[in-house]
Amino acid sequence: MRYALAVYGGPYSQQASHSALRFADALLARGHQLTTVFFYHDGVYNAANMMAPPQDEPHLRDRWLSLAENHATRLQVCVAAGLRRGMLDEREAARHGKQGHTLEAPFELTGLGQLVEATLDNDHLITFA
Amino acid sequence: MRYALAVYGGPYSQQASHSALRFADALLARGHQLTTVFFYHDGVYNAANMMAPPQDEPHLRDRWLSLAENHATRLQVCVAAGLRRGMLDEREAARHGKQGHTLEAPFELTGLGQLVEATLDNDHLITFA
Amino acid sequence: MSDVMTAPLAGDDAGMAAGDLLVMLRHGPHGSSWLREGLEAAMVAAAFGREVGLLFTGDGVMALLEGQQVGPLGQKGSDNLLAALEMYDVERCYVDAAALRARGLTAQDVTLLPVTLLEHDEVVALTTAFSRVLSF
Amino acid sequence: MSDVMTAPLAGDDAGMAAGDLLVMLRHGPHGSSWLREGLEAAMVAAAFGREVGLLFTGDGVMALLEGQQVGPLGQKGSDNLLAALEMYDVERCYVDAAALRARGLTAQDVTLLPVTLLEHDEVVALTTAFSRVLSF
Amino acid sequence: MNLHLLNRSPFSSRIHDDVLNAMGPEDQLLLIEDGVNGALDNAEQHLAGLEGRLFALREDLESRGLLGRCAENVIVVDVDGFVALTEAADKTVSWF
Amino acid sequence: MNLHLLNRSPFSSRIHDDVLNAMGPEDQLLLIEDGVNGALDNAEQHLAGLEGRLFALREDLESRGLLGRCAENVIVVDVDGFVALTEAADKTVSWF
Repeated sequence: MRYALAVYGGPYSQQASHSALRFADALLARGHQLTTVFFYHDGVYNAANMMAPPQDEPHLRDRWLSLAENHATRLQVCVAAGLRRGMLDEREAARHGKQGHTLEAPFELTGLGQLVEATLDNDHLITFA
Repeated sequence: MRYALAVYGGPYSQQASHSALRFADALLARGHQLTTVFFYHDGVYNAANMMAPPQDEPHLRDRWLSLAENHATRLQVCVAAGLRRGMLDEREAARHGKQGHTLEAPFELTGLGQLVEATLDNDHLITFA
Repeated sequence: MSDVMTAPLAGDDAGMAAGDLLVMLRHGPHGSSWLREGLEAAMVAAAFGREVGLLFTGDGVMALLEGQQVGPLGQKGSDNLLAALEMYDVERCYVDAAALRARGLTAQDVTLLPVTLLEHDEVVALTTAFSRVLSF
Repeated sequence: MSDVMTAPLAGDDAGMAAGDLLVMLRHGPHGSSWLREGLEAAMVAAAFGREVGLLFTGDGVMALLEGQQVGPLGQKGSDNLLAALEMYDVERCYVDAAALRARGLTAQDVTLLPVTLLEHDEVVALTTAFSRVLSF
Repeated sequence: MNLHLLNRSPFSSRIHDDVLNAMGPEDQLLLIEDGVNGALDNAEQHLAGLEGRLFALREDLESRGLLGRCAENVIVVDVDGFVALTEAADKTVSWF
Repeated sequence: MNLHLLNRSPFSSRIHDDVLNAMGPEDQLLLIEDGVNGALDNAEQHLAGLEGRLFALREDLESRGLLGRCAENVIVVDVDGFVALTEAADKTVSWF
């Protein structure tokens, strides 16, 4: 079956990211497909490219990256929720006159329409908040 | 009297930042001093220098900046909470091999000891979470 | 206001038209961004041509009280978004009657939108009738 | 385990030694970072030579159950921090007896730390006896 | 005398029992943010025994359309009054 | 049949009433994260009427030291079983 996940919880603050990553591993192990993870609310901070957790804690962004690399899962970040919280890719940073950027591929800034599509065009959408 | 504030809530997710800023204005208007605002938990995201809210919403980081400029309030961000969430100044970014930075003066990365000092060395500490 | 629902329901979707996406709103205005973020998701889904329903439950029922204002820093509540719902063709708006009662409110208090009050069996029928549920 | 408190208390700080900072822990391990962040604040305060107290209340009492483990991604709970408390000279650890009872737990269940159980009047005396309270 | 600050709705949170358990007979409670839902009549059961010591923040009531819906025993203060309450207290304890 | 996911403790949140109100007679409830506190004996009052339909996630019970403390009516599943529950459901509804 085709799954999508929605992640609303901030990394290292709520367990949501950990739960979603664990669920992702389990659904893939059962032979399902994970097409999309959509990040909304404080979940957008999962994409932070400056994230620097202690060595003895899981690196959540790196865990998302390996999902994208190994299973072609799309990592979509709500642009409206991201911009106000400071999650900008190169293009948005330039557009807002900021140097540098905080979000990069395989994470992509997308509209909320992608959450609607992920919800309706997969067999299951599971939300972790 | 000397006041300090602790802010634990993330900007644009919880009302904590709005409440703290409003309280700051009111205590200053009553002739008190606001020595320190300490950001911890998701409060560290208040320092995000890429924050780009819509024009018709309050710009929370700019509001903190004017507190620091007009009232010499120190804006201290817990370094341990900040690093894992991707809030790095130039020095920490270099130390972690990252390009750019997400936090800059007047915000400063400090140890949790500054929260203890702010709590005990002011007449009042008020927490907004 | 509960006139849409007259036939007895038994936990199935009898009497409840099918829909694509039910957005459940559980938080009030101002305290957090959940309510606005949920309403925005509902509007986008409607703009994409999907059949959308809104269920106000928990503290989400507080969103429907009139007289709301911007906050002290000029931050918006949710009333401007509610006013835009009709423009986006989001017309199926429901309120959990139990949540309303728990807060001492009645149908007369929820005036910002035309809504249908639902009792337990009807809430169950609603969540059954929609293909997907997103909660905020 | 409630032997520290024997004299009757009437909402003042009779029988409760003064202290600098009371850290109130209201969340259990793993679900959020509140518990770890609160414990770290307490340790830092103790390392700075301040007289620190810990009050476990609400779901914070769950932090004291034995048998905790790392999470499925290797993420830590709070037991390693609790084990370090003594090293930091955080010796005044209290548990809200009402919170314990509400969860069906007893003094025998909270084994990770030597703690003193406090009833209502004693909790009030505790929050009075410390100069400042930080809650997490 | 301690001032307690509470920002959670009594209809969604169970924190109110813990707050009351920690409050001494002179302590005051100020409801802010979503906590002002506790100023509604139906919330009285969750905040009993605070006659004369239960406050709610005017700005947060107003922005939610609740100013005219407060129970009689709730004392409404604006943010200036909030600062005044902290001035008079030995310390402030936040609940969230 | 819908699967409901709940991640809040019944001792700190009042969300459980809303969850039960939205659950049909065949719906299932899975407790995850801090929601597994609802598997303790004393939480039964908050989750009544779910015989055979109340599940709790093993990994979250284990990491909290709660695996040996579950009420008898709670069915423990691991994360593989969690996926299986979603497979069998028409859809999943998250409560937080």
